[in-house]
Amino acid sequence: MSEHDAHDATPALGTHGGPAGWQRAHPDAPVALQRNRWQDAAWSFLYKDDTRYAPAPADMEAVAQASRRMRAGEPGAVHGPVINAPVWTWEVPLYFWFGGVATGAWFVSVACDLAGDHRSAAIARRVSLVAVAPSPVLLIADLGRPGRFLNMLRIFKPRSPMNLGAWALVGFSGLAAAAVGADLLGRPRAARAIGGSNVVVGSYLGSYTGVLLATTAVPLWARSRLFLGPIFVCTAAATGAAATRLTLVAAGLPHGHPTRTALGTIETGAMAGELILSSLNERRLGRAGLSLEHGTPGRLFRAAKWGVRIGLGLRLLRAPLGPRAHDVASLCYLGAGLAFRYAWVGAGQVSARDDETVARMARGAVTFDDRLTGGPRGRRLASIARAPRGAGRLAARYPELVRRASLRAERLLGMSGTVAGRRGTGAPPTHR
Amino acid sequence: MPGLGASLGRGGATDFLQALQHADCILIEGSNMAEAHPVGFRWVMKAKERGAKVIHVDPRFGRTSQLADLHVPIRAGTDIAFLGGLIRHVIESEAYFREYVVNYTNAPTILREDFQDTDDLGGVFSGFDPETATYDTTTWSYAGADGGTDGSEQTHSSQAADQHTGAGMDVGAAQRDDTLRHPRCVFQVLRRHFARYTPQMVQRVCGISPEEFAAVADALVQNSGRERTTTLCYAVGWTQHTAGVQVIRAASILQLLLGNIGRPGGGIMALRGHASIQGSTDIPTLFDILPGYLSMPHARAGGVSLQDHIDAGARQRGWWSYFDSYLVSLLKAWFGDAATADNEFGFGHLPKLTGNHAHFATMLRAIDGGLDGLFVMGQNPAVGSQHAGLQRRALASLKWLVVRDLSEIETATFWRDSPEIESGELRTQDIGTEVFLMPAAAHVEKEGTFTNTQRLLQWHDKALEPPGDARSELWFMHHLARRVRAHYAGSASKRDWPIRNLTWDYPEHGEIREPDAEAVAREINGYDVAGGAPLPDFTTLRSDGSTACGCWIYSGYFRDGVNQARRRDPGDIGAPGGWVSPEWGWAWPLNRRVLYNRASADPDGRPWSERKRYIWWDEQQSRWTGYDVPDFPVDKRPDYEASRDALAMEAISGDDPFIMMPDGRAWLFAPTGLLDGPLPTHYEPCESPLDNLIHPDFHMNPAAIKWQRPENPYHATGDPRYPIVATSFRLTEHHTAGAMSRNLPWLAELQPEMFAELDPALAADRGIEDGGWMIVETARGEIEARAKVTPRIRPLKIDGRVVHQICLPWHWGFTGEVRGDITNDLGALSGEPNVGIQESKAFSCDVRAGRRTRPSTAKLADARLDRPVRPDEDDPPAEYPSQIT
Amino acid sequence: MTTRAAPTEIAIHAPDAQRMGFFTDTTVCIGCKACEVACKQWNDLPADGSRFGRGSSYDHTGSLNASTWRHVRFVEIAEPTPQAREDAVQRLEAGGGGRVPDIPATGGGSGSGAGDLDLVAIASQRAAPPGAVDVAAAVAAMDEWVFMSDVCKHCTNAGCLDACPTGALIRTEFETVVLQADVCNGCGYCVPACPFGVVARDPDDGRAAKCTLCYDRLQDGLEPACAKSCPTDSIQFGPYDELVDLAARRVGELHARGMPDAYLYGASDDPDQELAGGLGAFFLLTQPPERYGLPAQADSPVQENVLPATTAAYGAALLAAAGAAAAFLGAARRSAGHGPLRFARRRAIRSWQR
Amino acid sequence: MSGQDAHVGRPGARPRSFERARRLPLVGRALDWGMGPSAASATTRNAGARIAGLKVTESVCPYCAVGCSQLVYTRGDELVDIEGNPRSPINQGTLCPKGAASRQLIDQPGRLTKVRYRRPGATEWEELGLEQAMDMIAERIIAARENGWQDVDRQGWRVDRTLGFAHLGGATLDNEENYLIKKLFTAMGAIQIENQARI
Repeated sequence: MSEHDAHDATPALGTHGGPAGWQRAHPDAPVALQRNRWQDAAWSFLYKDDTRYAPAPADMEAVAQASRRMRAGEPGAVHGPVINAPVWTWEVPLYFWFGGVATGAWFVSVACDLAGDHRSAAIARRVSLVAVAPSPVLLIADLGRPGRFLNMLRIFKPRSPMNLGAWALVGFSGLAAAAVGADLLGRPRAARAIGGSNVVVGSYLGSYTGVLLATTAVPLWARSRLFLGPIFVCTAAATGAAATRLTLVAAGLPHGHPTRTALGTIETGAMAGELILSSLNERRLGRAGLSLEHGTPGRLFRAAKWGVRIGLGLRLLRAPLGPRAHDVASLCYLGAGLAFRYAWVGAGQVSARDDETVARMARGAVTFDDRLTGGPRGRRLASIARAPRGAGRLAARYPELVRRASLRAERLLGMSGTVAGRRGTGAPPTHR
Repeated sequence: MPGLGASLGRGGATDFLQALQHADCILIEGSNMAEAHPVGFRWVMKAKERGAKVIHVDPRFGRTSQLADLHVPIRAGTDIAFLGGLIRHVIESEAYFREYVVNYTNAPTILREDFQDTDDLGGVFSGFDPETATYDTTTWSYAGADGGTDGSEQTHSSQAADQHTGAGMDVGAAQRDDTLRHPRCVFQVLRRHFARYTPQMVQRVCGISPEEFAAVADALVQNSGRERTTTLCYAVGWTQHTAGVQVIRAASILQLLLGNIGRPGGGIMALRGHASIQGSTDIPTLFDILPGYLSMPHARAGGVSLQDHIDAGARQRGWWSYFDSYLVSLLKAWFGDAATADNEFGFGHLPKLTGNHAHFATMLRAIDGGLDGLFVMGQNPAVGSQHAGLQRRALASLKWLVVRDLSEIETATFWRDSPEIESGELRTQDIGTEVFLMPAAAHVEKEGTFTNTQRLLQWHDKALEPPGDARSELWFMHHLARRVRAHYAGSASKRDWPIRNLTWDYPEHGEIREPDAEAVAREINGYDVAGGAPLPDFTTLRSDGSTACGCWIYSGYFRDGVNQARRRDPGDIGAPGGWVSPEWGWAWPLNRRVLYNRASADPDGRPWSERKRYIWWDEQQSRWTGYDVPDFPVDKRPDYEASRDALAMEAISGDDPFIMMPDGRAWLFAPTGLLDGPLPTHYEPCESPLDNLIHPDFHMNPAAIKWQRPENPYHATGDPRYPIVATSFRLTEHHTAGAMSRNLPWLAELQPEMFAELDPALAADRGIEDGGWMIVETARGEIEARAKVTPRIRPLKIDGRVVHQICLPWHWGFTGEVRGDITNDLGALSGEPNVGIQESKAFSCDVRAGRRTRPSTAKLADARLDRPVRPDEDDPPAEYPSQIT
Repeated sequence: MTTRAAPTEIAIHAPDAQRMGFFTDTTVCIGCKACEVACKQWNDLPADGSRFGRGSSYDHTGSLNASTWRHVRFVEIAEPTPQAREDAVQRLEAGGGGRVPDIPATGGGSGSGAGDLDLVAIASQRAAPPGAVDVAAAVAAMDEWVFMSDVCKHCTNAGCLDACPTGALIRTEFETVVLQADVCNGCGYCVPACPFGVVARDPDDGRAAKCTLCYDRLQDGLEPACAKSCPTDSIQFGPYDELVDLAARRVGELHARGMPDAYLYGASDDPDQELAGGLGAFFLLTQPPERYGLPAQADSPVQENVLPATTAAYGAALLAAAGAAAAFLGAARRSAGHGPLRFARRRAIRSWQR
Repeated sequence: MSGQDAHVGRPGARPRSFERARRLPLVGRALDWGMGPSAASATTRNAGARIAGLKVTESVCPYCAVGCSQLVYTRGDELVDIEGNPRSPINQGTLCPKGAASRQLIDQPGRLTKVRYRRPGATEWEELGLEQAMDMIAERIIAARENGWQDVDRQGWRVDRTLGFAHLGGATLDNEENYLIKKLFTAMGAIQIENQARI
């Protein structure tokens, strides 16, 4: 018997997954021997006026003060778990990746159309349609109750990124299919028109995945909220361009064609952007970014970055190495994009289990910009959308702040190796 | 509970749970109330929020301590020393409630000249016979009162025979000194007796600092008196000791000195651990008493007649003067028309006792091959009884065993997976015990009454049919009786007379032929033999055979043919006194909720204070009235003066609130009724790492029962191999031996494993890690447990040395959803002299890190090789230690 | 006093319904776990096993999850600050003094024979070796055993409710947040969207599940199962406004009794400081929130982040689309212009468009 | 709640950006789309306590001795719910974890419904009919009674008893059951009748 065996107490009573039936045994009958309108609760209350439980009206200011005082400052010992880790499995990052490829390819198709390369545009549309095709499958496979996928479309709820994302997926797929259909039916103008309008939907499909992660309580994701969307868009553009490029090359797009050049520029630019944004973000994250450095997510993250670097290097060296080197670079980008997605999702799960970071985030002291901006008002979450005083000036100075933060982060990391480590160990827990 | 019985008159909690809310101070000691009685603790919390001070004295900082205002750690098994210190404090600081003490207790009564206290004799009272380790109690009597109990006839096992009765003592001739100055008056004897129990001594014995002691003492004193009351709450942490009864006695003395008995928010709250454990002593499944605390007859030369038994049991004065009516009515209930005055109502056919036939003695008999069969109903001795390893070996020696329970408990499967099988000491194929495991009905599948801790009888209705072949015990006994009676129907043998003539005509109903529980209840309540009408209460019982009553103290619970225990009207809780809710269920005796409540009024019948108003004399109506049923003749004027030669209830004056006692007073000093001394004295537990500092010559209670047998080895005092004090406790999440909780996944998951709580210093010393494994070892066995290293357990500094304590829950066994080692494998059989209760709340042990490498009880495997074969006589030898080494 | 949810957020309208909630007062909690079991009993939830944990005191079920909707936390050793630990060492070495309950070996008396307390020797090894028991730390934490019955907070700004893509999570007429098991498709988004770690997805069933504040019982005027069972009324159920008033009075009373650390978690603060806009189930605590596994501050992550994150993301996407277009147009212009490779490019374009 | 108004409108207290966005005319409403009545399912709209209209029986908790009153809701022979009886002045509707779990005590895994019988020396249980088991037990108790019978003890004093069989248990049984145990066994001459603990 291992030291901490779990005990499986096979359920004798009870069903998983929800409250017992909410149906009255007899629709119109009352509950016997219980008084209605919560009268029993009032009657049986122990600390009535004959006690000194809560005798006098309170000084509300003192009550509020006590609450704020106990919630301010350093958190001290944290007895987790504080939040639950996301339950998403391997399908989700893959879906993100496919969605990104589809979006990126669609952007490319529209650009091709604009540049007058309609043949490439039509192929790009098909790439996009093929890339979006597995997305619903993956999304459904990840559901706890796949049969209820359509419940996503039961309502239209702009507040929920996932709901909008589901609608966007449906809309995008539909429009993409329509555009490809138009292509096949020989209606290029219609296809172009549909393609143009689908950019609006596609822009959401390609970016909402970052929003989806950012709108959670997971420190890594929440505190990257301004970066995640752009990073994911970069990945989408790069992978979409790379996929399209490889398809076009396979279809015979000759070397030297401007589309091929443009695609190379897009994937390189986007990937470089992604690398820069990621590094910048990683450094400003401070303690919250630890989960990107350790364990499997850390390895994936490093692999992705190396993939990007290799791709960039190959592209720079394509003159001596020949055009095939560029194709390898495209493959590197595709692989790196996939690794980035897995790294981000996986690191979020680790981050959610890092109780101390969660606690520190709630106390408004986790990333470096928290400290530089003096922390949010009232120790609120730094990332709250309420603009602090002087938000305009802050916005103007934000890049500078991030730069300084990064420098500071590097110094700190260089000195101690960790940032505000978990009681000296530095590593976030990998299991609970 | 003779501790309460010998002090106050009745062996039941003097109080009820809702009354706790009116306490001004609550001392919880020997109980882990918040964990073992969470709903009862509701009323402690209410009291606390009403301003009461809650004090918890316990070795372990538990969930009760967390809610208490003050937690005082104490060394397990030293409660008498602590309570004795409090008694001394109350006396010496003159903080006692003088008017109450003088009028309501026997403090002024003058004792015989030849009484000698422990101080005079170095640790024992006069009358001690070292040969038999028993007392002759003659000298403990009041001066002038002739007779007294014939101590020479007492044995350990006759326990209850005289404990409530004080038979033969003529208290009418007793003298009193109301100034309390007479050197031989009880008060002065008490003062001298407890003079040794100074705060310094308390510190040396219990490990309680003088500051902590003073904090408790001040709280008790400040919250007692006319205006305020203090309640004591206890459970088996006080009783399961070789001096357990005397702990309760000490608590009674303290409460009487403070004037807290019989008053709202006062009293002594005995917290029972099983739904109807009070009921199972009222209607006893105990060997030495008959229903209603009537003593079982004892064999004597020339036989014992009904009159002999009545003479031995009845008192001339007080309520026990009606002993004969109760006994005869019981015999009429059992033997019906066959019971006549001519045949002594069948009394002669009752089996007679000659010694100790309690649980442990019986199991030892079984080991020796002297017992054929055993019925176990709703109990799990293979886990829950002291020295469980010995219990299981006893089960293996039976010819047959009938176990009735809801699930497959350890007692039923000992032949398959007990530690003894694992160790190879026993082989399944060699165990000849035939086992019947009978499925039992649960509480919602049958109807009947529980008697809860506050002596409250509550009827539970039947909601469901039991599943399959599950049946109630009522069904089982009824249909067993049917078969047995059929077998003996034609017998002419004298020995079969009781079976042939047993009244047994309970109507059956339903498909499964369930006997009618209400019919049984009516018999318990009693009826008029001629007309069959239910009796209104026990005052109508007669000794001429015209009434029948199965349990006199329950008489009245079917008053007017209405099931009083089934009443469910809480009343208006908010009205003055409405919190008593007298229409909810029915409390014995006569639906009195606070016992001895005459004492809530002063001798003139006025409430001691407006704040503590409860029962008072209403001059206009010329009767006692109040919120409760008066525990007093309702029309006896407070100024009634009993003449010296009055008998029965006539002898109880209008200001004598303790009507069960022959002198109408509570007994600070118990001249009769106890076998180990008239006053509580500190003795060390049977197994202790420390010497008795108060009476060095007598380590443990000299009258306690010990079984010196190879399978029951004891630790010597101060044995360096066993330097640690262990105590056991209950968790909220489990129930007793776990049969009703370990199988329930909802509960099992809350506390999945056996653990031991120990202090960080001990853990550091032994290299034990929190959450890791550790072994607890005694001479009987070794068990493994998870270590819960916690600052909540504190080492104590006792007389210059550090004493570590460990605390063990005892809910796990080898079957069920969650399993673990059995705490009771550690303990030895021992017995309190009055009731024979075991000492499971304090024993010595050792701990080490790691897991055990052999089954828990393997170390005793060899001890049994030289056991005797079937004994030639009935009683196993109980050897009494005269000197403790 | 709290930001009340606008009526459009309420999915079920009832004419005289008002906000109902829980007030959990940990100062009267006895840690009995009746709430945990009563909840499972009423909602027919299975036991889900447990493990005996290191340092988890009497808590073996860990945390709230899909089949544990009430969970009692036990905090036994609240790791002391270095200063508190140092004080404890000092007290030990002094062999007495200080507050009586704080001395591990009581009965020692002041100043006498402190040297023979082996405790001191152990405690004085100020930095305990790894794995060993830190006695001094334990002493400093001696009486800090706290119990707290955790539950869904029924936030005013509920992250799970905002996140739910299917509408399975709704706000009811009692302004509680209820998960409709017949709608949920198990997308799992609500799990990380809860800043309190309440919602979880059942691994066997696939749906998310959490406390409904006994929505079915409320319909028939019954108290929620946990509040009903609570032996010491630590869990109090009632109209939200009344509960907040009572709770604030309670805090005032505890302050007056010399417990300045008593505070409300989730109610009575300034509206803009309120946790998640105010918690429908709020708590009276005496230790910093992290001791109980609670965040010091929280809001619906969706409400906090969705606007800026979407703006940034969508903006970046449009930028990317524009960038793609620019890249193409740039490439096209270059191919149209002069240069050594322009003929090759034109050849390529012609061959491709053929 | 007079004291609280002071906080509202405090300088610096501004609604959060989300709240501001939500309050924007026209477009702000979109943030509440999908959260109204359309989200509620039919089950939710018709929700109610499943014990409404069920038969109720009043019982008493079988665990400790406090005597908490329980309400037992049943549908025919199906046990649906056990909860505290709010009318009881003792527990006022509350229960401890054991009392709250008592439905599982009835429907526990491994609840016995058939007699199990183990022959001497056997390694396994066998199943036995109830009537047969009762007959066998009656035979054995009679034999044990006769085997252990004593008219007089070693000193020659009359005892009229049997030491052949003993009984243990009773603290969780009903008084009526204990009464029959004591009555029958005493009439049979047994004296070794004991229960859970001797207090």
